[in-house]
Amino acid sequence: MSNGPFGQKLFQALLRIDRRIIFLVIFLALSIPIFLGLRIDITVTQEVRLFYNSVEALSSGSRVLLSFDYDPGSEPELQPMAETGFRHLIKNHIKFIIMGLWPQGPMQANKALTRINEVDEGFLVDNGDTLYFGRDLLVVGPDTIRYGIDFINLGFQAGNELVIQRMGSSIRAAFANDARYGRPIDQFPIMNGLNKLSDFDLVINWSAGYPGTVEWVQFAVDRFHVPCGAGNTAVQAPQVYPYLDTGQLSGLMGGMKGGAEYEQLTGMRAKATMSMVSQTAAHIFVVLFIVIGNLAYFMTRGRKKEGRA
Amino acid sequence: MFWDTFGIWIAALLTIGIVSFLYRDNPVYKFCESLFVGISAGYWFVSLYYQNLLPKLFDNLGITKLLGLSQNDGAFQHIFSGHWDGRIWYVLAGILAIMMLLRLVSKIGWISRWPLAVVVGSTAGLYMITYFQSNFLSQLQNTVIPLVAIERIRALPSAGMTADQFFAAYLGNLVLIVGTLTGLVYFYFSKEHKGALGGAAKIGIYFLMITFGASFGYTVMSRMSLLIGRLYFLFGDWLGIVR
Amino acid sequence: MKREIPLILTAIVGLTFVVQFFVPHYPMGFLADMFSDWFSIIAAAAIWLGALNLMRVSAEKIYKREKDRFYAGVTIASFFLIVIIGFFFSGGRSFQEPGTRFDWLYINIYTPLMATMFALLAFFVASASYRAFRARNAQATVLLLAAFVVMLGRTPFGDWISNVLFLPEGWGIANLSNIIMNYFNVAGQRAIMIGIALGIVSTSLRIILGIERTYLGGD
Amino acid sequence: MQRFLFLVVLIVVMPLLLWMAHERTIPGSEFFPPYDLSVISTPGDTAGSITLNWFKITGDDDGSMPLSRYTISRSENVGGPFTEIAQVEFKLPSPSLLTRQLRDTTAAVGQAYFFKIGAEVNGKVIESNVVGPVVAESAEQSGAVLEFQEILFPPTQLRAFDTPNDAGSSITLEWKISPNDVSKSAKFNGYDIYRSKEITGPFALIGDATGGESDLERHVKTFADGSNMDRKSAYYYYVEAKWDGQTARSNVAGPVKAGGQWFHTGRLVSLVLLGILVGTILWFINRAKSGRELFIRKIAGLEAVDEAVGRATEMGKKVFYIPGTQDMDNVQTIAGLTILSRVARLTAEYETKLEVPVSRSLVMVTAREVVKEAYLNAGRPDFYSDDMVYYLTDDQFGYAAGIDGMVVRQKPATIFYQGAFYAESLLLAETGNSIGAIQIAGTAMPAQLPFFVAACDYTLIGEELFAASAYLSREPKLLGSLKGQDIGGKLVFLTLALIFIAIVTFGAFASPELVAKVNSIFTVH
Repeated sequence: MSNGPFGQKLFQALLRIDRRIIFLVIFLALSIPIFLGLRIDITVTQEVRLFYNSVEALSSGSRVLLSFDYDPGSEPELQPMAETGFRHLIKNHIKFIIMGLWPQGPMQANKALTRINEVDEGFLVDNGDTLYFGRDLLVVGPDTIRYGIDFINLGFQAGNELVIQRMGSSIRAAFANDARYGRPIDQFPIMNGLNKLSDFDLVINWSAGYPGTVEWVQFAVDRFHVPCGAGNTAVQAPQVYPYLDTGQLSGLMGGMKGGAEYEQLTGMRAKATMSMVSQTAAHIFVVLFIVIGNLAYFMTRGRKKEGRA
Repeated sequence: MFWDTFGIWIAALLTIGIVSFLYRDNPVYKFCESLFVGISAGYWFVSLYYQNLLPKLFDNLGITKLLGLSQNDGAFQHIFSGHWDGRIWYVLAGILAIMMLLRLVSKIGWISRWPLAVVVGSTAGLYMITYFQSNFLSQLQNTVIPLVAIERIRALPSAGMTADQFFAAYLGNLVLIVGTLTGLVYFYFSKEHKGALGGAAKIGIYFLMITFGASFGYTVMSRMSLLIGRLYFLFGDWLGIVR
Repeated sequence: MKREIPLILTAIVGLTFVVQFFVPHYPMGFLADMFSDWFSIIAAAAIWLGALNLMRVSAEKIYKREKDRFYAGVTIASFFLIVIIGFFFSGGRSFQEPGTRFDWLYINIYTPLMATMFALLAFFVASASYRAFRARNAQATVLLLAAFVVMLGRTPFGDWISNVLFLPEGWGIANLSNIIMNYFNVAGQRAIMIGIALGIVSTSLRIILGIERTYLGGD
Repeated sequence: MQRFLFLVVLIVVMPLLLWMAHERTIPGSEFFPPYDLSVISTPGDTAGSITLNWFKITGDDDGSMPLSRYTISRSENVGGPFTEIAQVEFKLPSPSLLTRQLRDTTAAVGQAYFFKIGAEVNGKVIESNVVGPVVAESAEQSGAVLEFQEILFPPTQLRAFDTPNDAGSSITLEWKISPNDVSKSAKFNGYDIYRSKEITGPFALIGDATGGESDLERHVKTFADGSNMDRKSAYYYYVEAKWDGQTARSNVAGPVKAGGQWFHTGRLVSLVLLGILVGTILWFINRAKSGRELFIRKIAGLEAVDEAVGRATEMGKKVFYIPGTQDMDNVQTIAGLTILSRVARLTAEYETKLEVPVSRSLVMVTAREVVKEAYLNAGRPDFYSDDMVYYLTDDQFGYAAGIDGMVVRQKPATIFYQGAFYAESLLLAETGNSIGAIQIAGTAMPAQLPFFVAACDYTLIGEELFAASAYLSREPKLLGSLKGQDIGGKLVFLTLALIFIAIVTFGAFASPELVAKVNSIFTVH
């Protein structure tokens, strides 16, 4: 490294660099990869593979409970997982029951379903019921699923872990009606013989905090012995890693990277995979910022008293 | 359909308005900021009414039933029909709430200290217990571990051991114990940090620094994802350039 | 009257919560639940004070023809817009259901503002790392290194560096990052948490005993 | 002498006290027989036989005691004499995971029998209770004799007791699971719980429970019944196992009444430790009142408060004070307001402008009281106005947006962040930093501390936030409580941790049970 007058000037300029240049670099680092459609290979971690396998192990016609425990704030991290999760289940002909321990959760589920649906115009009359595409009938790839038969939304229920506990002995005690039509859940064929938590073949939980995966493990898994897989925000994930070791969790995805690995496994590369390039680029730049900042700091140290940047 | 498209346009313009703050303060940001303050204050104003005041005060007492807004009996209806109902005590909460609003009348504004005292008292009592249990007692439990994880050492694979496994078996517990205890010594206020105490406190502060660095590093990823989410909204949902 | 009664109230309510923890018998649990509800009720009523204050401050700006008066008007208008729609045009209790007008405001105005403000953190995290993470002294260096390793360990970039450095499988930066997260970070967090618990117990005790009474103001 | 006594108490008496407090709190430690025998007439056997089923005892299930055996005895009278009819060796394979079975084909059809089992381990015999009478009946339809795996055995040893440590609204049932209740069984369909006020019935279905064990060691399932519980009545219960379209009923348990408890026994250890902490704090507060000098170490962030306000005065700029985004139901907010009191006093003395934007209405009310009082005490009530403290919005990001705007426009010289913060911490601190303000932060939110440390000049870390009021005011009572926190909290923690770490380290090599036991002392109930 040159330490001559020019170098000095450069480093001093770097020390006093305008924040907006950093902002611009980060903005470009994140947005350019979105347009380039680049892809990087990600090594799939064991915990995500476990999650994928536990879904693959279900036979077609199995029923899975999906609990949406997050709000729009965590959408960027969890929504891609939720969308891929839906696609994965639908492709394997697995039925799903949606609920939420967070008030905004079921709304996020609806949002994800709307997004993966491919036909949103037209309707069908069956047995006196008018079924609208995009609402009651969802078309995903070669499959068409129908509300009440292949999936149902039970909505939000207040009470945090107490809701899980109640579902352990009776689902109907926790959710009397479905969220979309407000009808008793017994009127929907999908609920036939589904009485309590242990009747589900798997519970999947998308979680951004409390109540979330910790509660599902402590109440659903430990007490009612139903297997549970989870997707968490990156900030939240370290708290639930210990449950993987003990086998209480049958799979875990953490943050966007977890989502990207899941997309890789299912072969349905979407948002999370595309975001990984942006994500990685941003990381590299943050690391570079730290390196440059320190380099400049050391090169100019002692020459000039540091001012407040 | 119109409202959906219109909504996306509004949302996109507001998104850009907030981001413009990064360049510098400007009228667009000022507009967004004022809108945000007004809308969110109003949002909470409405939500707190429907989620707290209405169910917890008016429903419990039966005022909504009196007004024909609810089918469920409250405390008043039960009491008038001759059954005791403990929810009648919520009348006191109503009175405290009114005392709070009396702040608007400057002469008797001091009466608002009564509800404030109830609030602060319950906070103090509740926090004292919950923090003692979950932060003190259970952390003590987590710290009382053997110096070496003997079972993990026995379970180590003979070949292909990873750094995590090695560390967890031989050094993990030791680091947890030393870090927790010296970190605690750093918070010791009533003795000067000299000698052995000073040495321990110094180790403690290094642990705190690692903690801060690690949490910072860990959070970066999550925060970047948030921005990516907004960018997809702008380029995808709004402009439709990427899908 | 002005100070004694509040102090007594604080003590009674505070002790109720402490006692109910050890005494499960009726009516302790009932009282504790009720006092928690009371807090929500008082806080929900108090927002009238806050909202009125916000309206008054904004109205004053308009009245005094300050240069920010247009923005003050925006605040007032948007507040009333959502309040009126929430109370009168969104179906009462089900005001948050999909499809209501309140929901439209929530999704198209409130959510983007909130999410974007949250997303600004990405920029600020970057500029803070550039500026603040300088190896000024030993402590700062340790902080910097920890952040560095954890950040690298969570991306493919870290794996790449591990390969370049010929680190053996299972002994790369990702593993180091795990060790820092699971042991060093946990130990530090614990020390902080225990300290906080002690601070809170002691502060709460002083509040209940009436030693700490700043919150009540003067006579 | 006093110090010596204190040390003895700390190192010897306290751990013992905890150990004893804990010993009394192990729930459900009543005698529970190691195995449980059920006898039924073999279904489907036209020749008539009796099938016995019992839980394996410890040592049988893992094959660790290959030379031991069960001896099965039979009698025609409940009082005996019992004659040995068979032996089952531990090492024999058994068709079921948890239990062993035997078929007594020597039983005469129509005769009532009583059975008991003895387990012989290391030369000692433990005997079960006597079970019966049971009559071997010949099945009417001729068919294959059912294999052991094809028979539904009932849940046994149902106990019903008042749920401990509750307000008196539930009764807990506990029963040994049916041997058919194995995990992932496709046939097993859970238990139904029946209840009645009379032993003779009628019993009504009050709930159901899934299969599986609540306690893996004792193979029991528990169920708490709190439905329409009448505290004055006594109840009887039985439990029915459902399996492959059949049901099998347990014994009837009862009578039992629900009642509340005056002390939560599981929280005795908490009470002892909290008592020590609170007692020490009170003792030091008392001692401080008598005028003893108490030392307190330097806290950099608080040393800087005067300087920071002074700088704002010199520059003729404002001081901003941000009390966090949480409401008064957070002790951090209250602690933050105590620091505000000190800051407000300084701004009053220096005649510097102070602004306190808040995000909760209750905080606004309180902060006004605090600031007003501080200005009064500084002798400057005329400088105070309610407008110094104003409400923005309850929303965390709305609040942050508002403050960021004000900060860049008004360019305060000094900004304080004291209280509870979430993700908005860095939004605020980075903006403050960009205008070159001196920033002093303090929070007990562990996740936000790194951001404040990175972007502010000084940061009060965790407990330092709570120590601030004592530090700033130097009031003896507050300093006393700080000293109490150190001795009754940190010193106690360190001592207990070191003593018990020594014990468990020893235990890790010698006895894993010791480790588990020590660990359970501090379990949070």
